Amino acid sequence: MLKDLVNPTNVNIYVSKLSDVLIKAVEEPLGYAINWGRIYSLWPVHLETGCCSVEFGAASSPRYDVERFGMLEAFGSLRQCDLIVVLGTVTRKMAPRLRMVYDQMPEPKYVIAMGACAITGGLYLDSYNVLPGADSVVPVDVYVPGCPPRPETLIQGCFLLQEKIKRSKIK
Amino acid sequence: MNTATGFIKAIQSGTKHIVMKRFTLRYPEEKLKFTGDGYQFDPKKGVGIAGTRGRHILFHDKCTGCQLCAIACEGIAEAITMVKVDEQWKQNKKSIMPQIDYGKCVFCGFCVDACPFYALYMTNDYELSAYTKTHLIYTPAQLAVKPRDDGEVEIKMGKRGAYHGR
Amino acid sequence: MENKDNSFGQLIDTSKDLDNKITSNIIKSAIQNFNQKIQLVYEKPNRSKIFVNNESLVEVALFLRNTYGLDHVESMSGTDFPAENEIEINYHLGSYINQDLHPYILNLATRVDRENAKSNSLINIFPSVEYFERETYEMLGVYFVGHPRNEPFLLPEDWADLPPLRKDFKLKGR
Amino acid sequence: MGSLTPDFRFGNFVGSIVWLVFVILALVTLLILPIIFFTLFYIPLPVVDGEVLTPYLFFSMMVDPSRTLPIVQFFIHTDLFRAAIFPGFGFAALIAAATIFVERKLLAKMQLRVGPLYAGKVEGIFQLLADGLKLLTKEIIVPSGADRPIFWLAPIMYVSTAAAVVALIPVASGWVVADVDVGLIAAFAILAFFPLIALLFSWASNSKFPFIGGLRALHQMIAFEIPFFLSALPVVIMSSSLNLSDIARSQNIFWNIFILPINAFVFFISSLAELERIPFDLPEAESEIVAGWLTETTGMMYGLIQLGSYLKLYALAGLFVVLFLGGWSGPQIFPPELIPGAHDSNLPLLQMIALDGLYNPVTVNGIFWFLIKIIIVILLMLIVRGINPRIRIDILLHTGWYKLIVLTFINLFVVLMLIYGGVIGPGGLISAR
Amino acid sequence: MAGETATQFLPILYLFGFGILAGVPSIVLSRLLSPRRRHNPVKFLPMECGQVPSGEGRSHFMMQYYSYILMFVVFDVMSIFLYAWGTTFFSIPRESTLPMIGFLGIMFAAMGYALFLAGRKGIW
Amino acid sequence: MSTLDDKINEINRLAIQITKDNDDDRLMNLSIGPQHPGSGHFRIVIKVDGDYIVYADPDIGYVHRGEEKMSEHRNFIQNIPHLERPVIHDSTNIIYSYSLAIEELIGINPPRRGQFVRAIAAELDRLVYTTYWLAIYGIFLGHSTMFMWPTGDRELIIDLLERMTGHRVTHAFSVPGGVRNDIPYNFKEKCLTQINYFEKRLKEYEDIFYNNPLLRQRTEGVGIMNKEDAIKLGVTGSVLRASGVPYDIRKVEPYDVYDEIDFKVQYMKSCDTFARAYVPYLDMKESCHIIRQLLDKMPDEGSVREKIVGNVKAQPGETYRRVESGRGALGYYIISDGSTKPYRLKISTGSFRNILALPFLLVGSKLGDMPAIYWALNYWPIEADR
Amino acid sequence: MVDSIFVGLSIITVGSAILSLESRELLYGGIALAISMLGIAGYFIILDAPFVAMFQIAVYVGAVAVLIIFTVMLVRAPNTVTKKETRKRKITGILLGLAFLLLAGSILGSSAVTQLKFNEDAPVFDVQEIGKGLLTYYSPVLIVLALTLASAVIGALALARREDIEERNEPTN
Amino acid sequence: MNQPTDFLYIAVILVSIGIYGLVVKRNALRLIFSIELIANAVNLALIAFSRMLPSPEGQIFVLFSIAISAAEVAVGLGIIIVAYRFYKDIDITEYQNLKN
Ligand code: SF4
Ligand code: SF4
Ligand code: SF4
Repeated sequence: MLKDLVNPTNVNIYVSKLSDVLIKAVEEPLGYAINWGRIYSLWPVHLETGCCSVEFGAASSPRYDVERFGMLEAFGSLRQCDLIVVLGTVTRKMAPRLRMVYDQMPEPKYVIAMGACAITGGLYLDSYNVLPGADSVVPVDVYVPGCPPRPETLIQGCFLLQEKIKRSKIK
Repeated sequence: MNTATGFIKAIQSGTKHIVMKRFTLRYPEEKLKFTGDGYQFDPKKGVGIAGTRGRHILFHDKCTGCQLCAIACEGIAEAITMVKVDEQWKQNKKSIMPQIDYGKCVFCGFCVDACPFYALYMTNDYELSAYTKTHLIYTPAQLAVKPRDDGEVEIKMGKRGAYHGR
Repeated sequence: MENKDNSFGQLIDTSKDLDNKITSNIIKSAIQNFNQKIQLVYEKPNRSKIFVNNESLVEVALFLRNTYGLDHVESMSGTDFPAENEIEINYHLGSYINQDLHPYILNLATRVDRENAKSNSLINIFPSVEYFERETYEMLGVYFVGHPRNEPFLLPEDWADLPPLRKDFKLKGR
Repeated sequence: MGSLTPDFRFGNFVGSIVWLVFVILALVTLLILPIIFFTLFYIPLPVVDGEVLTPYLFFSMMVDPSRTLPIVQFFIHTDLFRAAIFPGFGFAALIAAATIFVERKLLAKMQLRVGPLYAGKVEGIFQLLADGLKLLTKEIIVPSGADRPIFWLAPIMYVSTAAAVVALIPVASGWVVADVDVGLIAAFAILAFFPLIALLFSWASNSKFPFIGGLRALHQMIAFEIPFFLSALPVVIMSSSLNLSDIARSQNIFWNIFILPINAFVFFISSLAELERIPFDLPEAESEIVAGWLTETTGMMYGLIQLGSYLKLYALAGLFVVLFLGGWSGPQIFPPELIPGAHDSNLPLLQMIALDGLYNPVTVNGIFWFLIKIIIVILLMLIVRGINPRIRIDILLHTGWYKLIVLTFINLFVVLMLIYGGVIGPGGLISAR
Repeated sequence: MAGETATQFLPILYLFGFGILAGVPSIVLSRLLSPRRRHNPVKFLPMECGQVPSGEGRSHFMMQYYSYILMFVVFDVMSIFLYAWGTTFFSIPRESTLPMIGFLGIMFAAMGYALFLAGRKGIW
Repeated sequence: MSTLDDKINEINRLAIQITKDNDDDRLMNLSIGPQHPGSGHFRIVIKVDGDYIVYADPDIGYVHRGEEKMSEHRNFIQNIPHLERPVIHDSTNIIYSYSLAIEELIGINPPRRGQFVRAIAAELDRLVYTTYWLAIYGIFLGHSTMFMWPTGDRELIIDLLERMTGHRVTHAFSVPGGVRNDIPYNFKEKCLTQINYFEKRLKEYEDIFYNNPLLRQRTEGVGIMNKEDAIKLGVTGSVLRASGVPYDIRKVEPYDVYDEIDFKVQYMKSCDTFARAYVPYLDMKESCHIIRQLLDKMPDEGSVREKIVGNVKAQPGETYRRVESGRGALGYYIISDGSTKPYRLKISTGSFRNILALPFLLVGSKLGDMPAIYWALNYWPIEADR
Repeated sequence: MVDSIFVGLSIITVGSAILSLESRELLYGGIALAISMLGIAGYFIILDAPFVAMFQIAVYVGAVAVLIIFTVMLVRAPNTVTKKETRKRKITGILLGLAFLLLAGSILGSSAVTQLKFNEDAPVFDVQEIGKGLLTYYSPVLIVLALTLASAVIGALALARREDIEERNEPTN
Repeated sequence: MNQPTDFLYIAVILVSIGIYGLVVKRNALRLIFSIELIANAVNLALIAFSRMLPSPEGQIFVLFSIAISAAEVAVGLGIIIVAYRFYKDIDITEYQNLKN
C-alpha cells in the first residue's frame, strides 16, 4: 500500500497533479486580473489612414472622452500601444506602412476597422488606389461601420473589443 | 511685464475651468436624443424631417420592390442588393426587398430620397459594430426592426457652461 | 514682435460692380500681341478661355503675368480627349496683385499630342504650378519640359499601370 | 453601468486578486518560510523589549496585541522600515501613483471632461492599476542593433536613481531615510545621473528619434542644472548648512520663499525642466520626435521609466518644500493624545499607543504639513502642464543659460547686499533664526 | 567619528537597491507573462514611423549646442565651489568674502564671454 | 528680407556645400510620418543638420483615392457623397462649389431660402473645420488643453449641423439646386444661443493660447513668408491673408447671398507663423458674425431646393467655380460633354496649393518649428491627395 | 563591515579602471571610467570626506563623464577599435606599469606609512572647515583657480569653434 | 578599520594602470581616460593622508585638483573635437602622419 504510494511513477503523477492544481488555481484568476487591466488600458496608435480620423478626434473630445475607458489619444510611439484603429481608407500607398506599423507593435495587439472604407472600401469600391478593406492587410478584431462612424459607434466597438479581450487567453 | 500678464491670464483661464461643468456625455449610460423619427426627404413639400442618419428601417408593407433605392446606391457605395423574401405582399409581386450591407453603406440617405413609396427611412440606431463582416449585412427582416428609442439627453446651456442634460 | 502695430482685419474696398471691360481688354490686347497664336474660346462674366499653341505657351504666360499681373495659378488640369488623340492642359490664372482682376480667372489652354505627350513647363513663370504639373505628369502622363521633378508623388511608388486619368484606363467594374 | 459595458464585475476582479495573493502566500508559507526560518537561526537577531527576537518569540508576540506593539515600534525605527516604507520607497511610490491619477483627473477637469471613469468603481481610481497590469503583460521588444546591456539596465537605473534622490528628503523632524550632512549637494550629485542615463539609453536603442530625444534631454538638463544649483545657494547661506533637515529646521519662523521669492521661482522652473514636464518636455515632444528618448521602450520598461519620473517629481517637489517652504514646519494642530485619557488608562494597549512610541503629535503634525505643502507644489506643477504649450530647444537653452543664470547671479548679489545691509541673516531685521 | 559618514550614506544605497528590487522582478515577470509571437524580423527594426528605416540611427548631433556642454563642465565646478563658501558664510570674517567676490566676478565675466561665444553657435 | 529666389539659391547653396563637405554623418534623414503624432496622413522627408532643417520634401498621396477619376463614372447626384469626403469636416463648403458649378452647367438657380440655408451650413462647417484645425494645432504645440477645448466646443456646432442635416460631419446637404431639406423648427433660437456661447468660448482661447507668451515665442518671427513670396507661390486662404493680401472669395467674387452680408476680410501683415495661426481664429469670429446676419436676413417661408433628378443632363461646356472654404479657394473645373456624368472634373483645393510653401518655410528653420509651421499652413492632407 | 565595502569598492574601482582602457568599445570605456570615478567617490565617503565625494560625483559623473561619452558618440568613426597598438608597445606598457607598481608598492610597503594608523577619534571635517580653509588661507588659490577655469572655458570654446562657416542669422529673442 | 596603506596601494594600482594606458593607447580619448585615472589616484592618496593627519587641507587640495582636471578635460575634448574635424580620426599617430 505505502509502497504503491511512493513508487516513482505515482510520485510523478502526484507532482504533475499538484502542478495542474496550481496552474488551475493561478491561471484563471491571473488571466482575469490581467485581462481586466488590458480592457481598461487600450492605447491606440496614432496612425491616420483616412478621414475617419476626424471622428476619432471627436471621440477623444470632451464630449465623448474615450479616456473614461482608459484610451489615451495622441499617444507617442507605437511601441507602447496596443490598438490600431484603422481610421478609414487603406490606399495602396498606405497598406505596406499599415502592415509595418502592425508588425512593429508589441503583443498583444488589437485592430479595429473604423469606417466603411476600412471594412470594405466603402465609397471607393471602384477606385484604382484603394484596397477593399483593411482585413486584407491586418487581422481585424472589430468592425465599426459608418462613414464616418459616430463616436458612439466607435465606443460601442471598443466595448465589443473589450468583450473579446475578456474571453481571450493572456498568452 | 507683458509676459507675466500673459501667464497670469492663462493661469486664470485654466483654473476658471476647474469649476466649470463637465461637458462629457457619459455615453453608455446616457444617449443623445434625436428629433423626429427618422431621416426622410419629402419631395412634394421640399421639406424634410430632420433626424439622424443611422441604420435604415424598411416598412415591408410599403416596399414594392421597385429597386430604385438599389439603383440610387449603385453609383454611391453599392450597399443595397435586392434579395428574395418569403413574405407575400400584394404591392410587391416579385417579393424582392433591399438588403443593406453596412460595411459599405455611407449613410448618405440618397436611397431614402430615391424611394418613391416612403418605404425606406433612416433611424437613430447607430450601434452597429460587429465582430465579423457578415454581421453587418442586414436582411430585410432585420431592417424592419424598429430601433430602441432611449436617448434622452441633449446639450443644455447653464451658468457654468454647456453640459448634457435631460 | 512686429505685429503689435497691425490693425487686424481692416475693411477693404472691392468694387462691387464687376464689369467685364478689363477682362475683354486683356484678351483683346493679348490677341493683338500674338496675332494668330491665341484663339479666344469663350468669354463669360469673370471667366474666359484662350487657346494657345504649345510652342508659344511660355511667351503668352510671361506676357500675361508681366502685363496684367496674373501672378498665380489657381488650378491646373489636364483632360484626355481620345477622339482627337490629344490632351488638353488648362492653366487657370488668377491675380492677387491686380485688385480689378481679383474675381477674374483666365483659362489658358493648350493641347499636346496624346502618344508623345510633352509640354513646356511654366514653372519658371509661376512657381505655384510645381505640384500641379507633377500631378498632371503622373495622372495623365504628360512630360513637362523644364520641370525639375517629373516623378510620381500621389500614386504608390510601384505604380506600373497607365496614368489613371487617361480615358483608356478603366476602373474595375465600370 | 450601461447596457453595453461588458459584464465585467469589479468584485470578481478584486476576488481574483485576493485569490492570487492567497495562493502566493500559501506557496510562501509552504516553501519559502522554512528556508527563512532556517537561515534566521544563524543570523544575529535584534533585541526587542529586552528579549532577543527569535522566530518563536516573533510568532508568540504577533498573537498578543500588547506585545505586538513593541515589535511594530521597533521596526518603525529601523532603517529598513524607513527605506522601504515610510519616508522611503513605498511612500514615494504611493505619492507618485496618486500624482499620476490626480494629474489625469485634474487635467480632465480643466478640459471639461471626466477622465478615467470606469476602471474601478469610483471615478476610475484603479486606472493606474489597469495600466500597470497591462504594461506588465506587454511584450518587450529589443530593437535589432540595440546595445542590449544598456538597453535593459537603463530603465532600472532610472528608477533606482530616482529612488535614491527620494532617500534624502526629510518628511518630518528626524524622519528621513539618509540624514546626510551634505544632503543638498548629494541630491544634486544624484540628479546629475539622469542626463547620462537618458543619453545612454537613447544611444542604446539605435534609432533616430530616441537619439534626438536623448540629446535634447542632455542639453536641457545641463542647461537648467546650473540655475538649479545656484538658486539654492542663498538658502544655504541663510541656514549655513547643507543638511536638508537643518535647512528645514532653520526656517520655522520665516519660510525662505518670503525672503527669496525669485530664487524659489527659478528653482521651480528649473525643476520643471529637470523633470521634463510640459513646457519643457522637449525630450518627449511627440509632435516632433515621436516619443523622444522613450520611443523604443516597450511594456514594463516604459512603466518603469514613468514610475521613475514620477518618483523624481516627488523628490523635486519635496526638495522645493524643504528649501523654500520650510519643510514640515507649521502650527501644531494635532492633539497631544490621540485618544484622550489613554495615558491614564489601565489597558496596556492604549498606553502603548499613547506613549511616544506610535503616536507622536509632533511627527504627525510635521508629516501633515509636509504633505499639504507637497500637494500644493505638485498641483502647481500639474496646472502649469495644463496651460502651456511646449517650447523650442533654442528658446529653452536661451532661458536656461542666459535668463535664469543671470537672474540667479543678480539675486545672489542682492542677497549679499541685503546681508551686509543688515536686513536678513543672523542679527538682521528679518532674522531667519 | 570615523566611519560615520559611510553609515549616513548607506540608506541611499538601500533605496537604490529598492529601485532595483522594483525594477528587476517586474521586468522578469513581464518576460514570463507576456506573449511572444514567432520571430518576425520586421518587429525588431528600429521604429521609424512605419517606414523601413534608412541610414544610421545614431548619427545626429546638435553640434550647434556643443559649446553649452563644454561650458557646463566648468560652471558645474564653479557652482559647487560656491556651496563651500555658502555654508561658511556666517562663520568667517566678512573680509574673507572678498576673494569669493573676486572669484564670482571673474567667473561671471568668463561666463558672459563664453555665452557670447556660444551664442554664435559656430561649432562643427 | 530675403526674396524667394534668394531662398531657393540658399537651398541650392546649402545642398552643394553639403555634398562638397561630404559631411554625410552630419546630416540625418528623418521621415516624419505616416505613423507620427505630428504628421497625420502624410510624410515629410527632412534632413536635419543638428537642429536645423536643410532639406524638406513633402511626400503626399497616402490618401489618394482617385476622386477625379471616380467622378467620371457617376452622375451629378451620385458624385456628392464621395466628393465631400476629402474634407469631411468642411463638407458643405466642398460641395458648395460643386453645386454652384453644376447649377451653372444645368442652368438652374436655387431658391432664395435655399441659398441662405446653404450659406448658414457652409459657415457652420467653416467653424467646425477651423476648430478642429485649431485643436490639432494645439496638440502639435504640446498644449493638450487646447486640443480639448476646441474639440469640445466644436460639438456645439456639430450638434446644430446634426439637427439641420441629420449627420455629424458628412452632411451631403448642399446639392445642385439648393439644400436637401429644410431646417427644423426653432432652429433659429437654438442656433443663436449656441453661437453666442461659442463666441464667448472663443475669447478663452485667446487667453490660454494666443496670448500665452510661450506660444508667442514659438510662433512669432518663425517661418516668415512675405507678401511677394506668398503671391509667387500662389498660396491661398488664411495663409495668403496672413501674408498681408486681403483676398477672400466671399468678398471678391460673392456667390449666392454673400453680397448681402456685411463682413470684413481678416488679414494680418506680420507674415509669420503666428499670423497664419491667428487669421483662422479671426475668421471664426467673423463667421459667427456672418451666421447671425444670415439668420436674420433669411426669409421665413419658401422652398429650399430646386429639385433635379439623378440623371439630369448638363449642357456641354465647361465651368470653373470656386468658394472660400476653410482652407482657402476651393475650385471645381468641370467639363461636361452633355451627358449625365461629368467628362472631366478637377478639384483645385487650398491644401494642395498651400503645401507647396512647406519646403520653403521649413528649410532653414529648426526641427522644433516643424509642427508649428506645418500645421499653420492650414493643410488637410486628404484634401490635397483627393 | 567597512572591510567588505572596501574590498567591493576596490574590485569595482580597479576593475572598471582596467575596463575603461581595455574595453573593445570606447563607449563602454567611458561608462567604466564613470563607474571608476564613482568608486573613488566611495573611498572618499569611507575616508569621511563627504563633500569632496559629492563634488567628485557631481563633477565627474555629472559633467565630465557626460562630456566624454558625448564626445565618444560623436567621434564614433569606423576605426575606434585601436589599431595602432603594436605588440611591442603593449608589452612595454605592461612592463612599465608593473615596474611602477612594484617600485611604488615596495617603497610603500617598506616605508613608515605602514605604521601609521587612522585616528579613530579624529574629528570629521565638515563643509564649514573646508570653506574656512578655502576662503582664508587659500584664497589666492581661489582667484588663480577662477582664472584657470575662465581661461579653460574660453579656450575650449575658442578652440572648438569652427571658423569657416558663417553664422546663420537667426531670430533669438 | 582599514589603514592608510590600503588606500595608498589602491592609488598606486590606479596610477600604474594610468601609466600603462598612457604608454600603450594611441587613442586620444583613452589617453584622457588614463590622465583622469592618474589624477583620481592622486586625489585618493591626498584624501587618505588628510584623513590620517587629520587636517582639512587635503580635501581643499582635492577640490582644487578636481576643478583643474575638469577644466583640463574641457580643453582636451575641445582639442579632440578640432582634431577630429580635420583628420576624421582620433588616433594620435594619425595626426603625426598627416602633418608631414
Ligand atoms: S469611411 Fe468615410 S469617413 Fe471614413 S475614411 Fe472612408 S470615406 Fe472617410
Ligand atoms: S444611405 Fe447611401 S450608401 Fe447607404 S444604402 Fe442608402 S444610398 Fe447606399
Ligand atoms: S425600398 Fe423603396 S425604392 Fe427600395 S425597392 Fe422598396 S419601394 Fe423601391
